[in-house]
Amino acid sequence: MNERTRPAKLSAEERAEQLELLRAMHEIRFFEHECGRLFARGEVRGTTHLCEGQEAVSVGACRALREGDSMTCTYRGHGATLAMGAPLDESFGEVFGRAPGLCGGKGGSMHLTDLRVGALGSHAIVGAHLPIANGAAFEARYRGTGAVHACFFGDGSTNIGAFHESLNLASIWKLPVVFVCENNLYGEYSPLATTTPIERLADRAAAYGMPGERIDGNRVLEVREAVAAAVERARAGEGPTLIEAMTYRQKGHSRTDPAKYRPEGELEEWLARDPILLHGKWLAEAGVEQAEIDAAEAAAREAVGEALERALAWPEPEPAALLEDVWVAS
Amino acid sequence: MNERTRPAKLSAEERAEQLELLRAMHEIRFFEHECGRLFARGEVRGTTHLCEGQEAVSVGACRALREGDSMTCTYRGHGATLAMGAPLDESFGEVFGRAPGLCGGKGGSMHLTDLRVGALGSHAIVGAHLPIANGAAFEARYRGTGAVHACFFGDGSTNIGAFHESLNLASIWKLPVVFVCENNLYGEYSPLATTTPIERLADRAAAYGMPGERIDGNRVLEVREAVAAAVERARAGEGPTLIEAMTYRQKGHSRTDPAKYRPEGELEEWLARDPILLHGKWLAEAGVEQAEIDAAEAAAREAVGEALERALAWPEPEPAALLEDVWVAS
Amino acid sequence: MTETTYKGAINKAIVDALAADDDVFFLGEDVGAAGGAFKTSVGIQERFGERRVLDTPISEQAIVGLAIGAAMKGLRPLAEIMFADFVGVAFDQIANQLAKYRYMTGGQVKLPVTIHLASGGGAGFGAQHSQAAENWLLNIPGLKLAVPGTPADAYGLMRAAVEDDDPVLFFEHKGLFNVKEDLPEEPARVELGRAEVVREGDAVTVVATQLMRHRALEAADALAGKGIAVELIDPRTLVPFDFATIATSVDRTNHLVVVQEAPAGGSWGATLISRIAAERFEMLDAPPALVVPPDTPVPYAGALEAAWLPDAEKIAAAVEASLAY
Amino acid sequence: MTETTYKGAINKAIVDALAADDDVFFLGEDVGAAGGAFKTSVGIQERFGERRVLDTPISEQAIVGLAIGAAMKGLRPLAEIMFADFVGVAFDQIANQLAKYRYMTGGQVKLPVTIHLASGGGAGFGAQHSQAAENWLLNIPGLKLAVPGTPADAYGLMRAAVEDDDPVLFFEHKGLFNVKEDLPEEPARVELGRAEVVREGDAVTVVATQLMRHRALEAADALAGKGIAVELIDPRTLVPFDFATIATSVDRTNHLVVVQEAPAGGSWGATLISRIAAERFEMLDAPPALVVPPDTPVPYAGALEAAWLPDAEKIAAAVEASLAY
Ligand SMILES: Cc1ncc(C[n+]2csc(CCOP(=O)(O)OP(=O)(O)O)c2C)c(N)n1
Ligand SMILES: Cc1ncc(C[n+]2csc(CCOP(=O)(O)OP(=O)(O)O)c2C)c(N)n1
Ligand SMILES: [Mg+2]
Ligand SMILES: [Mg+2]
Repeated sequence: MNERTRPAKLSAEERAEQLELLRAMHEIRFFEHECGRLFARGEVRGTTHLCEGQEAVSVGACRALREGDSMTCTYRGHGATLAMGAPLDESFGEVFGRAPGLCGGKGGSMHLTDLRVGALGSHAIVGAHLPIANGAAFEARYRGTGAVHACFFGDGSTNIGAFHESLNLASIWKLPVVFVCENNLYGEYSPLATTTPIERLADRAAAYGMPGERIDGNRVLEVREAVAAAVERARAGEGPTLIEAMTYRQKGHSRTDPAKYRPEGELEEWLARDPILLHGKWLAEAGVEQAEIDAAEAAAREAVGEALERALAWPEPEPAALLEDVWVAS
Repeated sequence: MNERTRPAKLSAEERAEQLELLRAMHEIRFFEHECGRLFARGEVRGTTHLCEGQEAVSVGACRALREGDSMTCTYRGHGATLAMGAPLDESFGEVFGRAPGLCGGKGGSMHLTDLRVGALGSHAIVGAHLPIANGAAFEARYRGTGAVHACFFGDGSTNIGAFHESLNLASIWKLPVVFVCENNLYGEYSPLATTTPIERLADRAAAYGMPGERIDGNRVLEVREAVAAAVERARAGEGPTLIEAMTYRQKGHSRTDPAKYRPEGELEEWLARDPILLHGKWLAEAGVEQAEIDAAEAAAREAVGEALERALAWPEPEPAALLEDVWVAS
Repeated sequence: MTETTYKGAINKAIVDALAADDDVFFLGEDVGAAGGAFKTSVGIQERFGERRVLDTPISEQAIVGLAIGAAMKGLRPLAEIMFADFVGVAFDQIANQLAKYRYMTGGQVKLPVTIHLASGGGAGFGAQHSQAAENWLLNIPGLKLAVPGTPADAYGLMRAAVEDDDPVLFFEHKGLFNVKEDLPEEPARVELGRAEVVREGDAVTVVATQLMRHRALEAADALAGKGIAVELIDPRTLVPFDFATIATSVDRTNHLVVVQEAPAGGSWGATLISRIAAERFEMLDAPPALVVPPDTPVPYAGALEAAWLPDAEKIAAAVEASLAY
Repeated sequence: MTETTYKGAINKAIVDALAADDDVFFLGEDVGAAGGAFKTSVGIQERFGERRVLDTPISEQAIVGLAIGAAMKGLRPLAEIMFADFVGVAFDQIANQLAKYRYMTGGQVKLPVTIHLASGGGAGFGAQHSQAAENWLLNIPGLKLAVPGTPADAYGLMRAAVEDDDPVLFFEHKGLFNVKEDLPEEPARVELGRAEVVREGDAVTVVATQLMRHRALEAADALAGKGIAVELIDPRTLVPFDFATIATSVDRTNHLVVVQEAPAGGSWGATLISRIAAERFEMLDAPPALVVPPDTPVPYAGALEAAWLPDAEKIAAAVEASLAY
């Protein structure tokens, strides 16, 4: 924990802000619990990839953005999309393939997108959104809007060609983009060391003349501070940053993966460093009452429950929707 | 010039060897002069990319290999293919699209290939042969042949995805491959600094946990020494190396490029450091007689002249060849 | 005979191919320690070790390129690309290198590369994980394309693919992994370029592969109840393509219905119909019909995806329309 | 009216598109300072500056992806991929992102992206630089494909492409760069999806694009000498496809010959013929014919490449065979 994120006496405003971070992480956690549960019940089709354990990266990074900024992420994108402010019910609706879902039910769990809040899309081809992230950042520079783009991806994604092309271009053009690598130690079932010859992915930034920083991705404040600094740099026209947030995927890769490949004790160690737990402790140490901490959790639980109920009552898309949205003009 | 490549008193054998390097560079130079001349006469179709000024990289690197080793290169591949030992006449034949050409006239200037000498192919899609180079190296390791593969590519190619994927995989699997980046300062018409945010491409090796070295690519002995060391490392099972050979493309990118984008004086500076000139001086300093130096040049000129005559007399492929070589089995 | 799933048949074919020839090796993302994203390679690395069964980084260009280079030097690589949709990221290697390399070098190299990929829709994987991507590769001479629809064909075509001296892309349909069939201890190879007459009939020739073959069979059952005898043919490979078997059938039935799970544009079905129209013009008593999904990406929602994919009802209707013509 | 080359028309269209709308920007390898590998963009960066005309690294995935992201935020990117064959390295971005993004998000985004690429053979560029790669993209709903054959169409389709709210891939044929035509100061837009009847006739409908359109015209001239009136139609865009104009023509001529410079498998010509066979079955007096190169990569040697590409003679022979049927 660095200086800036050590608990201190909090003002009322600060307390509210910190509790809100906790609430946001709980919201994602509860949302995903329901996704898991409803997958087993057959309401979620295909597959779903939970970010349980990584909520501090989603919340910390997205809360370092301001209105007008934007974000792209992966199939493991529930957390980031919700952290940007996508409505819970419409997010559920999309995961269940319902007409009022974020994408009218056409995208699904892997493709949550909400342009209203700057969530430009969850992408299911590894690395494919990094070039697109540059485009969003380019628009900001082109029009001089001052907006910044945050792009989330995993450790395993740093080995695909699109990663390389994107970081290179972002740097040479000094695009206002922050690359947030969520190093959760695995790409699908492969530990990083079996696929990647270096240990610190942040070091790859040097190949692009870009700052790279490794941070504790399970501490929401550390994430927020680091991303905020990178965002500031980007806004100032100084170009992109690569942030490697160390975190852990508490569940398997997708809903069909029991994650038996984990070394013994690893999960337990990381559970002890669960981001919600850590921020709860931080709050307690900063003198926030347990009741307030519990209230944040309860609020999240309730919001998720209500949203779920609404979404489950929504209809599937009408057949006519099948042919819509291919073209704007035809 | 480093210690190992400083001229000293040469034995007869050493003298012959050094003169042979000079002859090999001359051979490439004369070969390409003819390609340029015959392009203007319409004997070469489409386009052709000359490596004039870069001959020391081709010769120095390929002469660090031994029988059984192999090589892949780019559309700018005359030099490397000849340096591996491809016959001059069949190489001309291929450039002119004649039936006895290396590839039966089906490949052309951009695709010279001669499996007999380990020249596995000249590739015209930027970066596309780097993954293939890994495959050749993989075979050596798989079968334990001890062979090494050398892969040539340009500075501009280090920004394409395939470069990244290939160096990463080569390193994590410790494949016996040497990546030889010919930094000739330009990718087509773009100076490196306009496309690449770092100046030393050898530094990109660090992103793959691989040694990277920048060398003077216009000194044939320096190239040979550096590549030999990397080859030794590869043969010993220690994995790949990235070598950045600084050199200069004395002609335009392709036959239609007058290269007007060069800063004034740049070409002249590099002409003064022409690799053939430099090695000639080195020989003279090492006490080799001018007559011997001239004889190496004359031998190359003569060989090229004879080969050209033969190749120009060769017929175009028969129409039946059109349908051959798609399948082995059908 | 052992009851074997499509998935199990693929596993067995890979095992047998590795056992038969030390020049065969197998690489891909999570094919080793994890046994494959679809569990088609469970136990294979345990048996053959890390020398021959290799987990790769997420680098499809590097995977395909490595297979090409190794094949040039005489090995017989079997590579896995997890979802067929991901051929997109390795498309240059497949279209511009793998398919052309032999021709470009005047036959200097042979490229016995097999790539296997999971294709097809119906399972709710969304637009980027559900495509019949074999249709993206039809205009690229130099690639053989296998599209097995049964456990026996999965086994037989995989063995044939690995033993073939040319590049073969082997598409396994995700919707068929649990389809079962009794297979002998040593199932037969299936020759590339030989169609199977799945069901004989003289009323109409229906051509379909993979999931659509099964749906066409359903339709044929239903139509049999109405006294309509469908001849169902599964080409099993799209390149080489067994045109003769289909043409001979059309000569008899004088009706052709082609069913596929990809839109019409640039598809194998359209290619087949254009050739039948050119070469069997006089034999047709009705316009050749192509039963296809609409021109849209694959939607996620269950109701939409079900509507997108041709089903037995639509196939039967196309057959009846052809006969009623 | 000014005599304008195909190349000049492209240049003018890009200039006019940039002048018309500040949301349009133009990026690609060497499109700026160097004026383009084919000199189609000479002078454009000088006029519009480095903010709007950008030289990129050799990173086609990054180029296409940047265009997608910028379009999502409301810009109208025009990207250049130098040779059409290089769509291979950006195929995922084009097939899985650009084509599907609007659909996958339920219409949240529009993607007014134009990509222009130099395609086609005949110039001795060899197997990796000569392909009619538009045929690789036909089975991917969500992409519009323009294939201009004249300076007027090059101008008109480029303007329409940039102004269209959907993704358009604009293929310019390398063999046509120096074709000339008189163009007005402000040449017309050409609507996407509208074929041109290049020459009227009642004997046979010939459909061809780009280089083949010109060769078909040559064939039509020769045939006119024999009293055969060819109706030559250039669809100009492959998606959307103006089926009606061709079908109407076939209704009159009862003969169809399609000419293309790509092999048959998965091609636009095969797609057209399969649809004509299905929808105009009764109107055909002879089998629809597809004139195509053989199933091989493009060879380098002059004699071989000339034999590979359909020429006027082969086209005329196909027309005569159709009429003699
Ligand atoms: C191009 C491509 N290759 C393979 C896959 C299959 N795949 C999906 S997720 C994944 C692992 C990604 O790992 P990482 O980047 O670390 O992200 P995480 O899942 O850990 O969040 C793989 C290989 C894919 N979707 N796209
Ligand atoms: C994927 C791809 N993009 C673009 C091109 C066009 N192109 C051919 S050579 C070249 C420049 C390559 O520069 P560099 O790697 O420095 O090699 P050099 O030509 O200097 O030897 C480009 C852009 C190509 N052949 N392939
Ligand atoms: Mg990961
Ligand atoms: Mg260069």
